[in-house]
Amino acid sequence: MFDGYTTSELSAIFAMQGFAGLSLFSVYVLMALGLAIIFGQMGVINMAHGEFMILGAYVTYLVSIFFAEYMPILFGAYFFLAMILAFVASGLLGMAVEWAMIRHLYKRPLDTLLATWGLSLILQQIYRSTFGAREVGVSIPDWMMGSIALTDLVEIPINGLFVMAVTLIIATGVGVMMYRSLWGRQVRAVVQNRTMAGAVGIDTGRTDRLTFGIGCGIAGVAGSAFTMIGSTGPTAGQLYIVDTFLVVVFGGAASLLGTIASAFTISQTQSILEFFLSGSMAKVLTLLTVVGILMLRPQGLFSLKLRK
Amino acid sequence: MTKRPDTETVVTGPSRRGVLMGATAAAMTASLFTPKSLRAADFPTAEVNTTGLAVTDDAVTIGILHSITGTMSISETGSVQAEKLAIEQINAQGGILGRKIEYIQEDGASDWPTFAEKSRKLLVNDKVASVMGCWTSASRKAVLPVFEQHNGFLYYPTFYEGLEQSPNVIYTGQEATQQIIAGLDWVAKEKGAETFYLLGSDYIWPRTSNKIARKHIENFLGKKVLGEEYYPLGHTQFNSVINKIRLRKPDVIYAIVVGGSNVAFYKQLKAAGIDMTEESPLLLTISVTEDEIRGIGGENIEGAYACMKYFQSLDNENNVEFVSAFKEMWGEDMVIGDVTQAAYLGPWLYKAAVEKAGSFDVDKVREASPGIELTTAPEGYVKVHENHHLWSKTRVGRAQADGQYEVVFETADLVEPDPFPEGYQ
Amino acid sequence: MASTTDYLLSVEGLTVSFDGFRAVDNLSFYVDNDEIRVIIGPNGAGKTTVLDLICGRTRATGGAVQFKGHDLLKMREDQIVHKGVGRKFQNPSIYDDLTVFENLELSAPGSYSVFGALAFKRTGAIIDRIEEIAEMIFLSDLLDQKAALLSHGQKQWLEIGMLLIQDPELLMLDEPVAGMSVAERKKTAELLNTITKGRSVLVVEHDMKFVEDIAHKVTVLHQGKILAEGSMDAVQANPKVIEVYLGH
Amino acid sequence: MSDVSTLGLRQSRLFTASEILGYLVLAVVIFIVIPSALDAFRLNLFGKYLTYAFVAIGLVLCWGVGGILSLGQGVFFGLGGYCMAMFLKLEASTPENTAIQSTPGIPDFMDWNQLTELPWWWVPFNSFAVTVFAIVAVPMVLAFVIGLAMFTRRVSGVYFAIITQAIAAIATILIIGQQGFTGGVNGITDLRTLMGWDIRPDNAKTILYFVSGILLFAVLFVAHVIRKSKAGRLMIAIRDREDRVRFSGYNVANFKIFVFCVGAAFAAIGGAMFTLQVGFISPTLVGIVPSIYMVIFCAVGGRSSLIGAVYGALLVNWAQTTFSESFPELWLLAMGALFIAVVMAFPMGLAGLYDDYLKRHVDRVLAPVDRMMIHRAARRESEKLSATRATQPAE
Repeated sequence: MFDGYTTSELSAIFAMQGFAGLSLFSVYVLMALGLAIIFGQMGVINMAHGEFMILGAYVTYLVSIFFAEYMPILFGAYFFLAMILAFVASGLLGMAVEWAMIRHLYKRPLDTLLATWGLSLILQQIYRSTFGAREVGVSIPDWMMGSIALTDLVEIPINGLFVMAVTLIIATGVGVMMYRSLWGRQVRAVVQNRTMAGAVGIDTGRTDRLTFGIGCGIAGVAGSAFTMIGSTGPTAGQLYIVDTFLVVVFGGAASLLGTIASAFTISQTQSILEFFLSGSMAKVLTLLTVVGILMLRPQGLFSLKLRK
Repeated sequence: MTKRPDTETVVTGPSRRGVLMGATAAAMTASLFTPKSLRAADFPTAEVNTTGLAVTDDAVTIGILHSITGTMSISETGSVQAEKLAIEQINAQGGILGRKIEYIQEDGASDWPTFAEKSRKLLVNDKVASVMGCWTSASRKAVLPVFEQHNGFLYYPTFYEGLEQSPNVIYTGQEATQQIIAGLDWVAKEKGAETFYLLGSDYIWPRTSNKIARKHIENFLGKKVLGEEYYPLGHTQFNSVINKIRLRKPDVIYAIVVGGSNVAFYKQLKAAGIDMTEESPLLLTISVTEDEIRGIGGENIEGAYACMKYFQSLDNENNVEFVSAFKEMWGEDMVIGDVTQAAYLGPWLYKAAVEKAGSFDVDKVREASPGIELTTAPEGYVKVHENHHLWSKTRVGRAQADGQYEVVFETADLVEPDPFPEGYQ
Repeated sequence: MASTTDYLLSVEGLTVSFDGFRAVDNLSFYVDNDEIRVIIGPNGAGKTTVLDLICGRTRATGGAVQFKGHDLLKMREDQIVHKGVGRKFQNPSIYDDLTVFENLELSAPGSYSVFGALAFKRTGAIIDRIEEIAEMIFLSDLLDQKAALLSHGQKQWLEIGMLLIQDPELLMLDEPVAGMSVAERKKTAELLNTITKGRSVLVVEHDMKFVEDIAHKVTVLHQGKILAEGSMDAVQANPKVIEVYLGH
Repeated sequence: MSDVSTLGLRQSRLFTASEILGYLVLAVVIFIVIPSALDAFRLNLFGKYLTYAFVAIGLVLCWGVGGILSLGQGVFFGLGGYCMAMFLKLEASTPENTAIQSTPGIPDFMDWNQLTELPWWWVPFNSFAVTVFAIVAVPMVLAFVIGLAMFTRRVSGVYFAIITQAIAAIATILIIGQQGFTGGVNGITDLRTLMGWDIRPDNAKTILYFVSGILLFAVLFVAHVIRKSKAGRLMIAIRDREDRVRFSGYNVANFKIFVFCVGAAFAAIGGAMFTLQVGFISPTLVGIVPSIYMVIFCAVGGRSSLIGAVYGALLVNWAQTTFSESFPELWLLAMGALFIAVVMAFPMGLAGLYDDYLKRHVDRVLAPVDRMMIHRAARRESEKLSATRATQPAE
């Protein structure tokens, strides 16, 4: 397995694969955080999650064009504004969708799957009609596309670091909001006992809308970040949806920490396997492992053992 | 056969004037200014259409069958646009045998059974005289039995893996050897490449192409392949393979990554500090046209080499006209890739074949097709081979930051299509 | 060892913890043949959890539960049922989409396997048995009614009927009169008195009046542990019990 | 205690008058209306739609009746299709037809992938009997293994749905990745004859349409019998109150495994017919997207109605074809709106519409017929039932 590599190469392998795993980890966390809120906390199976991400990517694209056109001097910094706008756009769309559709379906979680699937078809077509069927190229500021050479062999991509930083900020932000803010308390109250939460004066409808909106908004930020590493097209969102659900489910749907731990486990497994096997087989093995573990531990990696 | 003396096998392409007049004046242009137009009255419908195709005294209906929804619509949109442009130009010149081309467009929806369904609809229900369509090999394989059963005629635009030669298909793109061999020879000779790393999306075209590439590298060039890898279609994380490449230090990365994966691959390659302009390693691809670069971003792929038969930057009169007509019809920001150009050839080749045969009957068109020449093709002179593929040149282009290729090499002669290459099986 | 087999049900050292919280803590008690045992205790004392542990709904962390010499902790729910343990839930747990008749039919013993159920045909004996039970639970006239349409009390009776038709040796009832009107409660007490003949019953109940009516012996739980055990009078006089119930 | 004559009324009837009417109408639609109204091409399309109805019927049992939502039915549909395709491909790959290959006599895609002999697990598919057996058995074995692993571990609801979705993803990647054995992303194409009978001409497609129709009714009958048996009632009970069923002494997992296997077998039969109708099979039938569509057929039909499932499959597919032919650029909007509308406004689908608006009238008309049937059956059953009575009537 390690034939033909020198020791220094081996250590470089591990360093770089470790970093590759970490970038994959950040990607998974970004994809999954929004869904962990929507699916884990609200029980809504949002099949249009990928399309909310792509909305964020398109917003980033528009902002990049705007900056290139009108404020070329500030182009290096457009990304930060783009991420905020992506959050706002996806979040607002999410709240609208919650109001029009999702709130009527809380008692039928499996039906949310079908309805949001319909929504995803509609969004894809809207993107296609608006931006064209082709992928759009989002130009990334130069400073973000370079890399830092640590040694001859080990180079760390800056956009990887950037994605990691974004992930860290958002994950911390969500954690703080969830466990420290009034909204977080309200969300958790509504999740645990909707009737009682309503009875003690929480506007459950508003809380739901806000929660769904924030979940979608985070998806938008993820989409914005992914323009650095992936493609932006009408159907690109579908690439992410299965992996995203698996990460959330594997982590134990109700636990944010679980989501992060599961993203870590899956990404490291995949990136290690990818190095020694071909890409396709690595993917198959990773998925099989996850499914296998889920069969042994259906409640996911991190879930409270609850009194029924 | 009712072959008229004035029907030549060499057909003029779009007249410059017709193009400049634009789409709106097309019909008028055709009748007034195009000297070579044939009059339908000279070709009575009963004679030129003996098999009940959708051909009337003043129109012939053909089908356009591509994915305009689903993942493949990213790639196939360009083909649809090129075909529509060609149809419009042909109509402006008076159509085929004096008949205007009308088309029925169907959506294959990136789903192979849907392609089969729609092709059957076009052939059986609409009785279209021919079909411009398909992009992926899978969609072509799905419709092939339908075309053979109902004796339809398909113009297929994509470069593909070869290993096929259907009497009901004209392959206007390159089969694998046409695209691969000259490029590898060039990179070995001009760039002194000794070692190669083969990489691709996981399906038949990249695998077959890499098989041919490997045979050529090892058996004919006597060089070395350091690794060969495939990733699922739609895969977006390439850091691991980039690490492997970095460790193996090949002279050439031979990449056949397609679709959305493409964008991820090149962005990550760039971000990982592999600067393709330094050419160590050098990247050679057969799957990135100008169309794909739009998604990837020119700055992310600058310095990579692509091996195609057509680049938008080709400097010849035909191409300049074609590019400006395309942009006029579809917008200034459009780019044109290899397959788009090949799709553009379809209607023109069909026109030539029908007029050579003097009939729309599929059997006669088929018989007339080999030997058809187009001097007006944007890629330059092409000719239909006995095996239904095109003779065409192979070119190597170097990607520029503006998303265009600079042509750095082209074969001196047309390369013979060889869908079943000996020694590469 | 002798003690564990003499009783119909013996619970020894039963413990379960949820993420470190011990809902039931080293609990031991014994139920005799034909005994009606009531478990009482304040909210959160672990009463329902004890029933869940015995019938296999929750997995114990430690201890032993012996029923007629079988180790119940090692069995699945359906196997425990086959040994003769029946369980009624706190909220009426019936099949809303099926008729009363079908509810009872599905609860009747026999044809437990998939292919048995596929090949099952109603016999006169089963129809008679169902009608007999329906009579006992006051639902004779409603046999063809969808269960969803029953009143809350009727649903409770239906579930009791579904247990009766199983004919278990140990019947476990979780708050059988909760949410019932006074009249319904009286009828239920009568019902329980007739059906408990010839079997042991383990009841979790809050309604002290009702407990007094039926209990042979009372076990008081508090924070997962036994606080007191004995006759109703003795327990009511127990200062620790008074402290727990009235102390705060 | 009831007297002998009412005893018969208690016997569960396999068919009510309105159910018989429902099946008769469906039979008229499938065997008379559609074939006489459509040309060969459209009929062939409906033949393809019918194959999806098999999956939808299986989903009614799994999901509508049993509460198990599988987003991986495409895997079973595909397995059935692939088994059939393997047989047809071997038949098409005679040494004469494949003389151009380096290894004549093996399927073309194997030759392209440098295989020089048939893999051992392809060999049994030379036999039609083995193939027919495998079409049903292979998916059932897979369903059994998945079911055993999941249901005994009590994976249910959304979790089960997402895991089956992952399995669909795995299956697609595997099929595409192992293209030397499976034909890869192209699938197994260019199938010509079934035991010498050319499946490509229009009249063959018409015959296949009727074969599909007949098989569909066979499958409907099996599903109906299951639905009406005690096992069927238990599935509903499990869907609504899984715990209660356990505490009535049933091993719930076994029933779920059973119904999941039945659903898989139905899907596989549909898949095999699909291969025959369309002439090829490909991984696009296996993945997540087709699997979700299959659930949508079932939802549009009314998730717990067997007949509804058939109409649902026909309607959604017909709508898709029609929309996409009329508005090739915008048909997705219409489909998306249709799905949302069904979920939001008609959660019980076509069957729900029928229940709300038509059922009353139909029942009123049929009431005398039904009474007659009941009494006739009651008289017959009473004799038998009183013989099985444990005690003599009290009087």
